[in-house]
Amino acid sequence: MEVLLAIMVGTLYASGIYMILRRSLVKLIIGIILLGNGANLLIFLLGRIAKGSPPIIPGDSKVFLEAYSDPLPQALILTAIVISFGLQSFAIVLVKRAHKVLKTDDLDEMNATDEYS
Amino acid sequence: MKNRFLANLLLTFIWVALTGSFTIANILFGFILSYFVLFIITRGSGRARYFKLVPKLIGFFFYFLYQLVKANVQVAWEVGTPKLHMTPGIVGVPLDVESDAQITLLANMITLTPGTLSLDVSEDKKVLYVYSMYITNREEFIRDIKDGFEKRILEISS
Amino acid sequence: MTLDNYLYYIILPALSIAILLVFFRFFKGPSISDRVVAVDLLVTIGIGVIAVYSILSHQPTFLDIALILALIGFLATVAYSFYIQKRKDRDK
Amino acid sequence: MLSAILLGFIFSIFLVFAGKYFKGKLAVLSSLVPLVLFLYFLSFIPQVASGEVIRANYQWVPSLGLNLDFALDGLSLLFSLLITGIGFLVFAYTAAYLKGHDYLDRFYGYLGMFMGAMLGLVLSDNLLSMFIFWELTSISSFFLIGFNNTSEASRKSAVLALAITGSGGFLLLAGSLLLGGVAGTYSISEMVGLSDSIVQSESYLWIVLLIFGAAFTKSAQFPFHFWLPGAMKAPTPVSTYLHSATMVKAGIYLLLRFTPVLGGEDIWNTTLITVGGITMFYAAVHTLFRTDLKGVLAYSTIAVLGLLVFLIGLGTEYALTAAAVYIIVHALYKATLFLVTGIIDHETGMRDITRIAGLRKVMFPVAIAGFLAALSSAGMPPFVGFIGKDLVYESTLHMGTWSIVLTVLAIATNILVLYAGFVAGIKPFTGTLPESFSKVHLPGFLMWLPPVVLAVLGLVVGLFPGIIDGPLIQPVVSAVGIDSELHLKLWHGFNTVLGLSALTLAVGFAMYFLIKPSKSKERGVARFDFISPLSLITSFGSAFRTFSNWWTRIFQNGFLRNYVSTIILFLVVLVGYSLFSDHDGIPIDFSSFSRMTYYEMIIMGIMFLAIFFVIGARSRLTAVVAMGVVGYAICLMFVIYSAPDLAMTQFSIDTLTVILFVLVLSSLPKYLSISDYKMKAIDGVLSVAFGILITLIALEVLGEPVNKEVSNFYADNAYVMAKGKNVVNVILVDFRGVDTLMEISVLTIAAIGVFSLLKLRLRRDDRELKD
Amino acid sequence: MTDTIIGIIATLGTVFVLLAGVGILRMPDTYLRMAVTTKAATLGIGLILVAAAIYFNDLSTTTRVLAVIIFILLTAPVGAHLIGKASYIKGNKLWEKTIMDDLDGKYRKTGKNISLPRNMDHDKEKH
Amino acid sequence: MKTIILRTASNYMLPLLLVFSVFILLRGHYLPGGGFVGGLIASIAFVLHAFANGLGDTRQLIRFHPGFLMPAGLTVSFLSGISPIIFAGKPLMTGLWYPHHLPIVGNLGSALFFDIGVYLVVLGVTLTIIFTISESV
Amino acid sequence: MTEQLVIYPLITQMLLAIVLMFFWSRIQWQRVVSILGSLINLGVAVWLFVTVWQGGTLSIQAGNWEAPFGITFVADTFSATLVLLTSIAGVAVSSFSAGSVIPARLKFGFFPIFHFLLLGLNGAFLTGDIFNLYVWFEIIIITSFVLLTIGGEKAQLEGAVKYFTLNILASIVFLTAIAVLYGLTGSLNMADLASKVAAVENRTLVQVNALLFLVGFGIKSALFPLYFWLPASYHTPPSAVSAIFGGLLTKVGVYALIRVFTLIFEVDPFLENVLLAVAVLTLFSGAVGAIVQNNIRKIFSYLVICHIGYMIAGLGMMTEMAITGAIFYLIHDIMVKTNLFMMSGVIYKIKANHNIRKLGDFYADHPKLSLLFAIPLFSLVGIPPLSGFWPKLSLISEGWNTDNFIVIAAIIFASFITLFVIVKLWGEVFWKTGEKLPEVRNFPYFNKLTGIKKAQMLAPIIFLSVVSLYLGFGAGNIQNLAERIAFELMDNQEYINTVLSK
Ligand code: NA
Ligand code: NA
Repeated sequence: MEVLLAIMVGTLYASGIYMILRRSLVKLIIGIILLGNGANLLIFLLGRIAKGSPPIIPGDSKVFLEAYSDPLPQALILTAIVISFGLQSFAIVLVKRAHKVLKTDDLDEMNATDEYS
Repeated sequence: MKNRFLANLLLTFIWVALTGSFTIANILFGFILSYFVLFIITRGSGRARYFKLVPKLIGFFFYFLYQLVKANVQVAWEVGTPKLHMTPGIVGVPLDVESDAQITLLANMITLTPGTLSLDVSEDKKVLYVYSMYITNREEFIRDIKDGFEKRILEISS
Repeated sequence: MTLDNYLYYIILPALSIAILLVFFRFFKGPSISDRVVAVDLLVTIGIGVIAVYSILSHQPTFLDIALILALIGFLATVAYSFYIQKRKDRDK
Repeated sequence: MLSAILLGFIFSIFLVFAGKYFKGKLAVLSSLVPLVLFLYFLSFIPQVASGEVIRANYQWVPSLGLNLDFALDGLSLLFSLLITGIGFLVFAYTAAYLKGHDYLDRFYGYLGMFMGAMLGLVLSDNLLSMFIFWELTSISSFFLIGFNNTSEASRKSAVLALAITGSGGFLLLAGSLLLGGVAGTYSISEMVGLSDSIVQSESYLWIVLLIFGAAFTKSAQFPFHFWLPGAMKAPTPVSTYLHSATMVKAGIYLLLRFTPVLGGEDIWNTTLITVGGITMFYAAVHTLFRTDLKGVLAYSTIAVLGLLVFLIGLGTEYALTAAAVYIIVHALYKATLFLVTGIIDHETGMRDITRIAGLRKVMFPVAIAGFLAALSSAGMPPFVGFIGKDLVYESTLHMGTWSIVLTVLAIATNILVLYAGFVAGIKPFTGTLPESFSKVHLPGFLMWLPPVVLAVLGLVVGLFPGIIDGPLIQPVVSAVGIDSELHLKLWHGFNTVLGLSALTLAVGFAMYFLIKPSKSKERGVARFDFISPLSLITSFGSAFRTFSNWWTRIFQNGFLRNYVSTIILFLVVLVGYSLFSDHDGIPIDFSSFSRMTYYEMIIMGIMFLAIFFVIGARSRLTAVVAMGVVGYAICLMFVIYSAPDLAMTQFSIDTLTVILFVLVLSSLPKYLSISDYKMKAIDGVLSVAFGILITLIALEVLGEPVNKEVSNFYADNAYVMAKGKNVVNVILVDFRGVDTLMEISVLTIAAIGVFSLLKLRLRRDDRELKD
Repeated sequence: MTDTIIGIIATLGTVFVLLAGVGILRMPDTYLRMAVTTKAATLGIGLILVAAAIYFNDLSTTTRVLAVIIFILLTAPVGAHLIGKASYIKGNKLWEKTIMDDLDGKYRKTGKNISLPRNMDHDKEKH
Repeated sequence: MKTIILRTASNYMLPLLLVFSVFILLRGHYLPGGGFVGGLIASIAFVLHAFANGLGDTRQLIRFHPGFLMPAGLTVSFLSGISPIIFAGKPLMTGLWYPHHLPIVGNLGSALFFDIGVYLVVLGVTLTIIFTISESV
Repeated sequence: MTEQLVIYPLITQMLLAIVLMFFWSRIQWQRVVSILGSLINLGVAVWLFVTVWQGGTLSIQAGNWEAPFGITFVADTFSATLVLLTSIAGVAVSSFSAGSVIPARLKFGFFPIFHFLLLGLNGAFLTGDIFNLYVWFEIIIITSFVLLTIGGEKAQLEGAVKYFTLNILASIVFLTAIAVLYGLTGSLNMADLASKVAAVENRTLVQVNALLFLVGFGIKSALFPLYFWLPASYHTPPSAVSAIFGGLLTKVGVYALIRVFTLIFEVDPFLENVLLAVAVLTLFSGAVGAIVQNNIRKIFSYLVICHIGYMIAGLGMMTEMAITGAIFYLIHDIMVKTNLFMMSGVIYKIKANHNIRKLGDFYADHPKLSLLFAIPLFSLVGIPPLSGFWPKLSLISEGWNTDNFIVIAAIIFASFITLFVIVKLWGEVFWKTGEKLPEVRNFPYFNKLTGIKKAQMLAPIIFLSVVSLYLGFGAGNIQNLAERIAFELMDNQEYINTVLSK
């Protein structure tokens, strides 16, 4: 299974970068989201995956009696997801503003700040 | 009516606490038990409405289930057979129900049964536009709805 | 045949097929509404899959996710239809 | 001794604050500063002459080996006296020369700073502290050259001078550090003892080349000489002080200082002789074609600097003695000539030699000074210049096989230097006074006395060479590492040298009378400017600028996609190389992986398809909806792989993102698909390579052993210690609560950002950045 | 016994879900797809959830299952209504065999692009 | 969107979702949920309300600017994070626990307040972002 | 409980940020609170620094969970120094912002965000946990996004799009690196990772992981060829923002690189070559870029890039002395670059222009200011004995000792170009007779400002200039400090023992 998941992660990374390279503001954001998902899944995968054993101590017991999946990557990803949400919201608004002020969606036309003044 | 319902719930809770068993069956049993107890101890028409309502509600529920299953089967046949037999259309159903809640309930009931779909309510809340897969006759379709869901909604909510 | 096996070999595959069918509609479109309907249906079937999976793994915890799916998936649909109503015919 | 050096700096810092009040009399009084120092150094002559080295040590950055170690030996003393002595005259002269100038305080400030730096340079026994002072002289020179800062020519010259001497400074730094590393010490006196091992070390060549680089740039040797004529843009006192008497001699000082450490090797001597020889001849010839008085003097200064390097290169007892003498000679007469030129400039407002004449009639004392200095520069007996020139010929003649060539070179140079001296010191005063100069008059004594003093000193020293021989020259020569029995004499009897001197004078006089400076000649030689080092360096400069432009454009080209591709390419190449280079394959342990189930495959399959759908979507909303599907698939994956909290969060966030998109989408532009197929293909290859790399890394990591120490701790203690059963939540609010606290801070900041981005509408007045 | 009941209920639910899947694929227009499918799934999923509730047979699970079902019943029809209305406004074509359309002209009088508030805040826009 | 169906439904769902969000918040220490998801659900409740009734109504409902919830929530989390420094001389984020077991909540400790802070911040953030965006479309 | 001291700088900044949020639109209060708070924070930082200097490394375990299980905060000399520098820059920029940032921006959260940024920086310097470092980095980038875009002018937005994308990319790479690290070791505590990474048998993967960190932090540090976001954006926001960016943002990347490559990963020959090549090209590209610019802030931006090369060169050579040089340069650079961007802000307030071709007359009109500005300018060049000079001693001599001649050449080249560029700038801006610049309507010209505003802008420049002068003339002390830091970094046992309380 891990093989498939690893390929999935690679696909997310590849498609994320590909979308970022597409010159379009909207695609840029989509690319960033895809990349973020890829990174989260990578943490998840490399923390090793396990099926059907959520890291929740059951019922009345005080410790795990059976196998449990690693909770730490999950906590990390949670943090990462939330942070990316903050960044994405900002990005979406930034793109909206940039489009409105700069009047273009073509990133190739946004090169005035790299011009010499 | 609200008091009755609350009393009913309270009694249920007491029952559950007494028996100490928090299973769904026990709670259901407690509810029915206390309902009957309340039914027995209550007199007067004003207070009796709660006890008329509950059976209607249950009736409504089963009517809805019936419609749901019936329509699902109808759709199953439609989907499962190679040919398409639909005669779809959008019909404006004049409304007798008035409050927003009633309209919403009616519209949702109609939508929830497969094959029909509430598209919109007119600005003056007098007409409900319903999309349906099988319309042979506008009046018949309207009557179905008015005698079916709308009548029952009016019963339970007024 | 135990319940687990039944769920695993019959029910879950059937749901999977349903998902594939719906996904195919998502692919085909053709209108954005069709896709939204498809996604909405996907989420709904997802709830079912989660329910079956929670039985299979004996973890009622997963049902909580179903709860969230039911609540929040709706909001996405609201948002889509909000957008469809709002936007101009730029998109085609 | 530190206070002696610091005095100059303190003086200039004082001026920063008291500048407003610094006018007239005070300026004159300020010349007491160098005077006091001069007398102070003078007092050391007996001790130094007896071979003593006076030392003073102060700690600064001991761990770097950098301490303020000062040592006063013959060489330092000679330079210290020049710096303070000429400094005194220049300070006094300036008070009159720049009288009433708005920025007199600044000027004195820079002068004071320069003097301090120069003293520090010649007194340092620590290589690094010497470097520090070296750089400070360049900087103060920069400010002085650029003193007339509204003139573009001044600014350009200042920048050019600093660029050349500054780069030399960096070479000195590198050389010093290398030398210090090889020697194990930065103490110059200690290095003398380690000379043998330094010379034999592998780094010797590097050291010598770097030190040469420093010395040649500072002392304006060919081909780095061109900054010096430019530096003449500075007010004349500066030219006198820095660009003739002292600062340009710092390179000479450096070479002399390191002769006992690095000298004696072929590479040392040959290079110095060659460079010095070329410089002196090249510059001397140039004096023929100048009509600006300061230009003439500048080139003749370069010629003398070349001569000094040449002499150090010869490295014999004679040559080094000659060098020591020539330093004094040159300081005396060239300073005089500059001061004289300054007076002419100041009074007539011009320096064009073709138009200035007859000034003796209006400024006789100045004419005397010019005349005396010119004769000294010509090497006429009994001027000190004669002694110097004698020693030069003496040393070239003793050079065996090469002696003829070297002597001829020396003679030619001396002839031309003579010519230059005459042009600058005599020509302005002879002939008839033009009508336009009728109102020209002798300036105040503050201006004419310093040149006269210097010129007379040249005569006095020539007559009585003993004044400098024992007290100054011998200690210099011994400081340079030579036990000399040679004594200065005016008269050596009739010998070859005298003949050569006579020849020099004769030809020189002839040239002076036959060849007149003229504009046409100047223009004529200007036609060859394009091959001059200056124009070469200038065109190299502009070529470099073009290159810089190109290089900067290549990378900072304004296209975000290029930035991203470059970064990813860098990553892929680097990581790919590392991953593939080390062993024959990438070990992936497939056996450790779990079994694939159909439902996982279906979820993955849907996710793959949805991703491709996102990529290929033609409409924004379709892409967003497809993104939603990708998110929901991930959510399902989290369910399957036992991460309910993640599933919930992923789902909620995904939905919220969709809502955000939907809210802004209608105000967003069309969904562009602009790239052509070629771009798509290139980007596709790069992206896929990146994706494959990540996949391979992931698979390889999965084959590694697992360490679950930390997560087991969480699992074991979640309830027992932290009283929670949802371990993920316990981690979030307890074990790693700090992460969460910061995560909600990130959210808050993002929200503020969104708020200000959308709500803050600057008024039209504020539209352009005002803060 | 319980297992059998669970099996039967789950099977029923799955059948409905499958029907929805086939329906959404087969139906010729957006409205038909919605009408046929969206809520067929509701019934199906409801049944599957009931099966889960029976399986776990404890209060907290059952309440949760009930909550899910209630949520679905509450939200699904509203969602369908919204998409349906949106599709109609957007101008999704009705299937050619549609026999009547009482809504015809209701929205399109104002032109092709129905004028809708640009702002979610439509109440505010009035004043 | 002008539809009474959505409006009515949303009016019923708002309290339901809010209660549900608090439920998710409180049980987070034991079962999936917690301040983050809780806050999201709460904000979704308001967003839904805003979709159906317009932003003005929702603003009236909340009365104060949702942005205020951000510093408020941060304060709660921050204080519960540094309370061990102030009250117990222990490092920040050290759990402080009320010794007795409480219904629903379970163990009452600083972690719960921390999670409440998270809830408030998430609610404030989401509402601020969404309200701001829809106001400026 | 001296260990508590480690997080006091964080607590003060967070408190400030929250309090300032409550003062949302009362900008006069915000100014006062921010400056006073920054001063208090400086006091705390000094206290921390002195304590660490005297008593050695401190560490505290958040949540009282012993390392490596909780999140550790560590203040070794390196961290304490950087926190101190951040606080110094913080005080300066806080005051400068109070004086220079227009009210419209202040009303939209400038100060709270600014203190969040300082919080992020301090957190990044103090944390001993690699994932926590990621979180601090995120605080830093989100605050920098907001500060970069606040006001939303055209250039700001355009720069921000690039800045945003590339910094997000850096975060993703960083996160990827953390994933691999966790997958290999199962730990996140940096002290713990030191031994765990060393124990990993698959060295290829360790190297790959190190390279991922290099690229992730390299983007943040603006190394070649990863620096593109910097010249595209640093000249677009208000000067106060540029100041804190120019001084500290890239440096936190450098800090992370140094930390990670001294504590967690060892620099093998391949990495060494990569680092050195990158350093050389960074020095080169930054220098070459600075030559061709005319906008003051763009010149400084390229010099920011260029000078990062020194530090990376020091890291690449990986000897104690080279690290010493890198650290000294880091200290110097933070102070000077912050000051220079503030300086450019004052020039802008006076002339309403950033173009050196158009500027001029500064020396004639403002001699005292010119003299003041000369201090950071020539410190940057490293005119001895000013601060920029000292680290080059260590770097060049280590270059000789390790036979890295190209590195020496690059260092000298970069120093030379810096000299040239600054001298040119001096000539153009200070010496030249400038163009008559058109009066900008309603521009808050410097001389129209109140005395307090002027003081708020100039005081920090004087303050930082004095600090840089101290760095130069008191180089002995700074060198000692840098040496101690380098020693602690190279011999990380004290760090590890303190954290893991062995
Ligand atoms: Na339906
Ligand atoms: Na229906």
